[in-house]
Amino acid sequence: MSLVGWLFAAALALCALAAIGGLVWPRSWVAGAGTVAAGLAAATAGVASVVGSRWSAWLPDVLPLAGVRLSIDPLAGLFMAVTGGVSVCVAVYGIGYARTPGHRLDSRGVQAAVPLFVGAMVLVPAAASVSTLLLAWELMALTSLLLVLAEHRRRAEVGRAGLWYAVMTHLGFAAILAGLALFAAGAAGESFDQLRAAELPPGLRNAVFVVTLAGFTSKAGIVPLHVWLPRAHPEAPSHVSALMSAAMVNMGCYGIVRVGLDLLGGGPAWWWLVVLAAGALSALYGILQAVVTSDLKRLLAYSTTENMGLVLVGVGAAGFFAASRAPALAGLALTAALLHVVNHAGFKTLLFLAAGSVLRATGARDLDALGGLRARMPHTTVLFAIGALCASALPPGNAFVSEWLLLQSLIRVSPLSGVAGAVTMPLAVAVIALSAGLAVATFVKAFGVGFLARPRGVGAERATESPPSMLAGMGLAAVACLALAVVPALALPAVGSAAAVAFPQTPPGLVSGAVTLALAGVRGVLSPLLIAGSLVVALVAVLGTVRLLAARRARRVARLWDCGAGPMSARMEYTATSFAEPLQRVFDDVLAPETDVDVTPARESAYLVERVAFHARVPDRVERRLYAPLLAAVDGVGRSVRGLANGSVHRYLAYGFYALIGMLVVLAVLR
Amino acid sequence: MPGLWRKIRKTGRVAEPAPARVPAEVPAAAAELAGSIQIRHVDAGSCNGCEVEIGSVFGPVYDGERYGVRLVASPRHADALLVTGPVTRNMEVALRRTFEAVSEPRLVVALGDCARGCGVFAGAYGVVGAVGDVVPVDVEVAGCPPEPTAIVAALRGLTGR
Amino acid sequence: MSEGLYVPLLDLGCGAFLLAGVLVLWRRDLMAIVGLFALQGMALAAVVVLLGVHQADAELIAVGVGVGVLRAGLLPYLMRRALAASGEGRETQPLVNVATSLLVAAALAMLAYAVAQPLIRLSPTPATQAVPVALTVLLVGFFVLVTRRRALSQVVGFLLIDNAITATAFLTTSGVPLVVELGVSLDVLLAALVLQVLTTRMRAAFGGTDLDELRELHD
Amino acid sequence: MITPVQVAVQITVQIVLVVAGAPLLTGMMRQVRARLEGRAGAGVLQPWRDLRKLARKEPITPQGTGWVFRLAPLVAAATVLVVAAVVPLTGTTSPLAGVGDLFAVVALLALGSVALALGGLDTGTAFGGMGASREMTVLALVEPTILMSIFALSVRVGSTNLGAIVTRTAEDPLDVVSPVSLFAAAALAIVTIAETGRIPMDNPATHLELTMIHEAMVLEYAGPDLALIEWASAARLGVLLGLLASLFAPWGIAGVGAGLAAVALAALILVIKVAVLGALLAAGEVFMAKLRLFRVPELLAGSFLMALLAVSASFFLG
Repeated sequence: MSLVGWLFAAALALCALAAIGGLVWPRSWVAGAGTVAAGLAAATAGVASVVGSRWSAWLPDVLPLAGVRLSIDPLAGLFMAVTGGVSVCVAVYGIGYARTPGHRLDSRGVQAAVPLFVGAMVLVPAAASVSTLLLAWELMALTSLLLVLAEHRRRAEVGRAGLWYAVMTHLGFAAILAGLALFAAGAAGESFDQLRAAELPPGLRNAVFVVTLAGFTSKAGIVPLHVWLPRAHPEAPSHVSALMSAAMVNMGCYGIVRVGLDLLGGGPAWWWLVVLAAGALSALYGILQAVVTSDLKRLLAYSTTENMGLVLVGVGAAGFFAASRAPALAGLALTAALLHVVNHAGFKTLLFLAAGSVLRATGARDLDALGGLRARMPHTTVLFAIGALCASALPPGNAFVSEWLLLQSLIRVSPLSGVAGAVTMPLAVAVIALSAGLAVATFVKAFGVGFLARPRGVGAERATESPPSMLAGMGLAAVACLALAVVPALALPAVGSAAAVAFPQTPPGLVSGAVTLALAGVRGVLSPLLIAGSLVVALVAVLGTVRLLAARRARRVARLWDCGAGPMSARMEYTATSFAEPLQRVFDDVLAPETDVDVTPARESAYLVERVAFHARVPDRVERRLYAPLLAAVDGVGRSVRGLANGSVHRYLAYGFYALIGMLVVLAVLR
Repeated sequence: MPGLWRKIRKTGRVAEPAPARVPAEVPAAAAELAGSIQIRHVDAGSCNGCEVEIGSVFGPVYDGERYGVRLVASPRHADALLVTGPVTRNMEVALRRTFEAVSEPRLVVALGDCARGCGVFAGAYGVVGAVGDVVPVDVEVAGCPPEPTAIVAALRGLTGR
Repeated sequence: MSEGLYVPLLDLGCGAFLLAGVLVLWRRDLMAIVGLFALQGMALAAVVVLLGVHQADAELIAVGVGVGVLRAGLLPYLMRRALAASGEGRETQPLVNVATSLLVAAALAMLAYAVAQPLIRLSPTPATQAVPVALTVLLVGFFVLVTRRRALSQVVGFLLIDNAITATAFLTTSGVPLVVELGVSLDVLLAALVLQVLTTRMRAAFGGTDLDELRELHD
Repeated sequence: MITPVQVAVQITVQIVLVVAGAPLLTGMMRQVRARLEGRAGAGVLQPWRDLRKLARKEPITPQGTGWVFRLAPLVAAATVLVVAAVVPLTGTTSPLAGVGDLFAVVALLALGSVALALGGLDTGTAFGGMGASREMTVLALVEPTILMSIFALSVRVGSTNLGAIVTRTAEDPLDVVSPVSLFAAAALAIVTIAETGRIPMDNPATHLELTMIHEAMVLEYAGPDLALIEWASAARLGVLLGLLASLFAPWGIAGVGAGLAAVALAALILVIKVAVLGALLAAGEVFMAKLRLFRVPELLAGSFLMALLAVSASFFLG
């Protein structure tokens, strides 16, 4: 067994140990320490496999019938490393977070479920047969569902969110099961090697791709299958939200890359245009919802939809370029997409953990009730600021690098390659640009309204800084983000070799350079390190000049300029809702916000107003327009079917009898 | 658009030639500002007569801007307060706070007879007093309302241009 | 004329043609819309003359000049008169708001580009490569016709379609026969005259040419 | 080849030009406006006098604000400085060509806006929040136009490297009158106006808080902080106009390995080009009124259309 194998086995064993430890001895540091060790092992295993050491195994006795087939190639290694890294940060954070008074997160169930969830996520990319993948997938779904429901005794909404999540994730599972079963049936074997070698008829290939795509996109939170995400993420405990949002949704992307590009070996251009369109739609829709919502965790959840959308734009573009015989561009697009997966995992972990700290300290997720945390939680504020900078794709943040790479691959489409590319890629660039712009507005809102200025609510006023373990967890994520932002060359070779699994024929060295990123064949270069460096130099220069030329008078602290009126109260501050109002107005037709003005006239006269109530909310339009009618229809069917099952045993037996007769009749007619 | 262009061509320069500067003593604070004064206007209870004249000062004919004077929106951006009217009870605190909001070195110009000594409103029940009773005044401009030339001369005294 | 100058000038003419077309969606001021239409007429005439010069075809040059006189001179003049008589200044409430119209125009441009590709592949000359421009203007004209309320905007939409058809014809085959062109142009002229008379009458009778208001008369 | 000395010279020249010239550009534009309005104007040097005075004044930290408020002006000024060093203003080999391309320049300028918006939000006043909200709205809507214009410009060159784009245009002057360049120029001109807060997007001389975008964010700054912000917004305008000049009228720009004299000449020509552009912009402002805030998306949708047409023109017209 190679090093990768040992490490992988160690990671799984540690997860199991941590889970048992959590069950037996529910102290948060027991399971936490185990999970940290497991995460480290998984991350190292991933890195080792990306560097070039591969490992595969067949354990026929572990499961009846099929056995367990495992294999770790660089693509699997990349996702495993990301999961491991996220788990380390989350586990460190969780040690302190689980002790939050009143949240009951140090119960046996939660303590055991977190390591199991991590283990399942480590197992998914390592699976090398359909049955193993499905098993790991289901384990991941179940453990995450348990964790989402962790606080169901405290809040009623948790139950509803859990229901949505359970239904969506199992529908997705059913789709993946159906698709892969079709695939395995066509390929006469269920190991990935057999699937790769299979020659399927085009119709079957299309069916496999479309059905599995539906399943995987539901896990990745892609519109219109995203509805569970903005419900489950806010209601889950925050470190679980971080795990789900930074590690679990990635598995959806992994599935698409693995099945579509690796196992099916690419496909016709329309597959990938579908993927690209779904990605673009999610990117825009997700960020539009994020920019208008005032719930911090919901905002982050929608931002996940956006970022997964961007990843799928990259994956779709990669598949499309491969289908139109541009291997260099395909490799570049996939590299960009996978790098974005890594970057997103980094900043989303940080942001969700910071949101958890805020929630813990203030009891509020609503940005309109936050504010003023800069003075009360200085470290968390700085950490959230780093995360927000990275998430808004501005230099020197890490998402800027991956989005830059993605744009570089998209704008190099050749008009000669066909109409589809020439029409699609400009639109994709426009979508990415708009979502990047809106992401800036979103995170300025989240940081500016949530952390700066003065507290808008009692909770925010009483907030205190988080315990050291939570800060350490966030700090680890922040360091990872900054490292990826300034020296993306740390991750690029790994990402490149992962991309090479999907496109073995891509020329190597597409993106090269340690300090300055140079692209093969173009003069497009970017040096995140130099940008950050020159920014620092310029900052110092400006500061020095100011000190030198303008040091005549000491700085004075003065009252806020209140236009001469009385002191400004927190109610006069701009809220998140008012911040987003202009954008909500611009995108009125897309968002369809609901406003309700309720004027109560005074008793004496209809012209005197006693009270004006104003309600405004922006419902998820997809949910409202697509799911509500669907659910109503299902509900109606259920109601009408209820009459069939009245509890009479005779009736049930009669159904069986009718079915038997009916089948015999059909057979008689057909034969 | 062509119509506007023709009008601009036909009108030409409206600003009157700058009159000779009347030498006057410049407040110490103003000397440091060296040719650039940003003004925040505070109406402490004026009848709006002075405001009309201020409007003229920054119109094309007198063009106060050519002497380095500019009206700004925030006292933080300002060097001088241009206060008109007697200070009414409702504006007393506001005037004080506006003065505090201006960063050093700061100046106060009391514009018009009301600002200097309450004018016809002296002794009225709603009036606290002249501007000088509330904040320290550096320059006074007499008149009810003062002529734009007088205001321009006072402002030039501050900018030294 | 040298090829080196011909292609950029042709592209420039087509660019101006396209620009004037899409700007019609942007402006609300009816007078400005007429001005844009005149600009487009000029661009069209320039393109035709340029094609004539390039092919050393005197007849084509003459047709180009004729197109210019008609579409940049006479028609805008008539429309301005109609506008002055009607006293309506602005397209106040288009059925689709301006920002959305512009985005739709962007989509239409991409569509036109996509559908024109087979046509270009038939004979890839600089002139046929500009066919998507004409198609875009055609779609934009149709869109104007569908979404704008004022009678004059409708006329302009109709004329945009006509300009686009003429441009397509000249770009693909170097021109419809002169007789057809004359016939079409006279038709258009006639239509414009009739419209002018009608709008004047409607104005006198009902006090406005908002089409939605006019529909109420029918109901 | 490019020697370190040349790079140093070019960086110094560009930074000196931007640092010293930007306030003069603002002064010149105010002067043009004043003359067109029949006034005499305060003179081209007035912004420098204002800056000198602001530098001498007392800085103020309003109660309840913190490091974000203090840092914002510094970041705003620093981003402009970096951009001034990166873009090819005087020579086609942009001095720091390896640092970044057009995307990076755009993102750096956005970073400056974000810093000021956060500074505005940190005060917790209604005006600060309002300005920040509006600035971010405009920024978000401008982004697609910018990236599409970059796309259009990069198609011919196959690269988003600024130096490469400028070189190509300088070598082939007829490119400038191609529809691609014209559409992209129109789009980027609108973007420049939006990014620098000029009429018709925003009125830099307004006193009405409710109509403000940029000014509303900075209402709380005083003294040297305000000086930095004023300088940064002037320099932003200068750099963007210089970039427009380099992209669409690169004649006179120093080529690869040009000597000192060529760089000096290029600097002179750049000053003239930017002055002409600034004067045109200022003259245009006299003829226009500020748009209502909710008409701004129309203008930006229009500029997006231009940029998209530029892209499709670069595809179909070859």
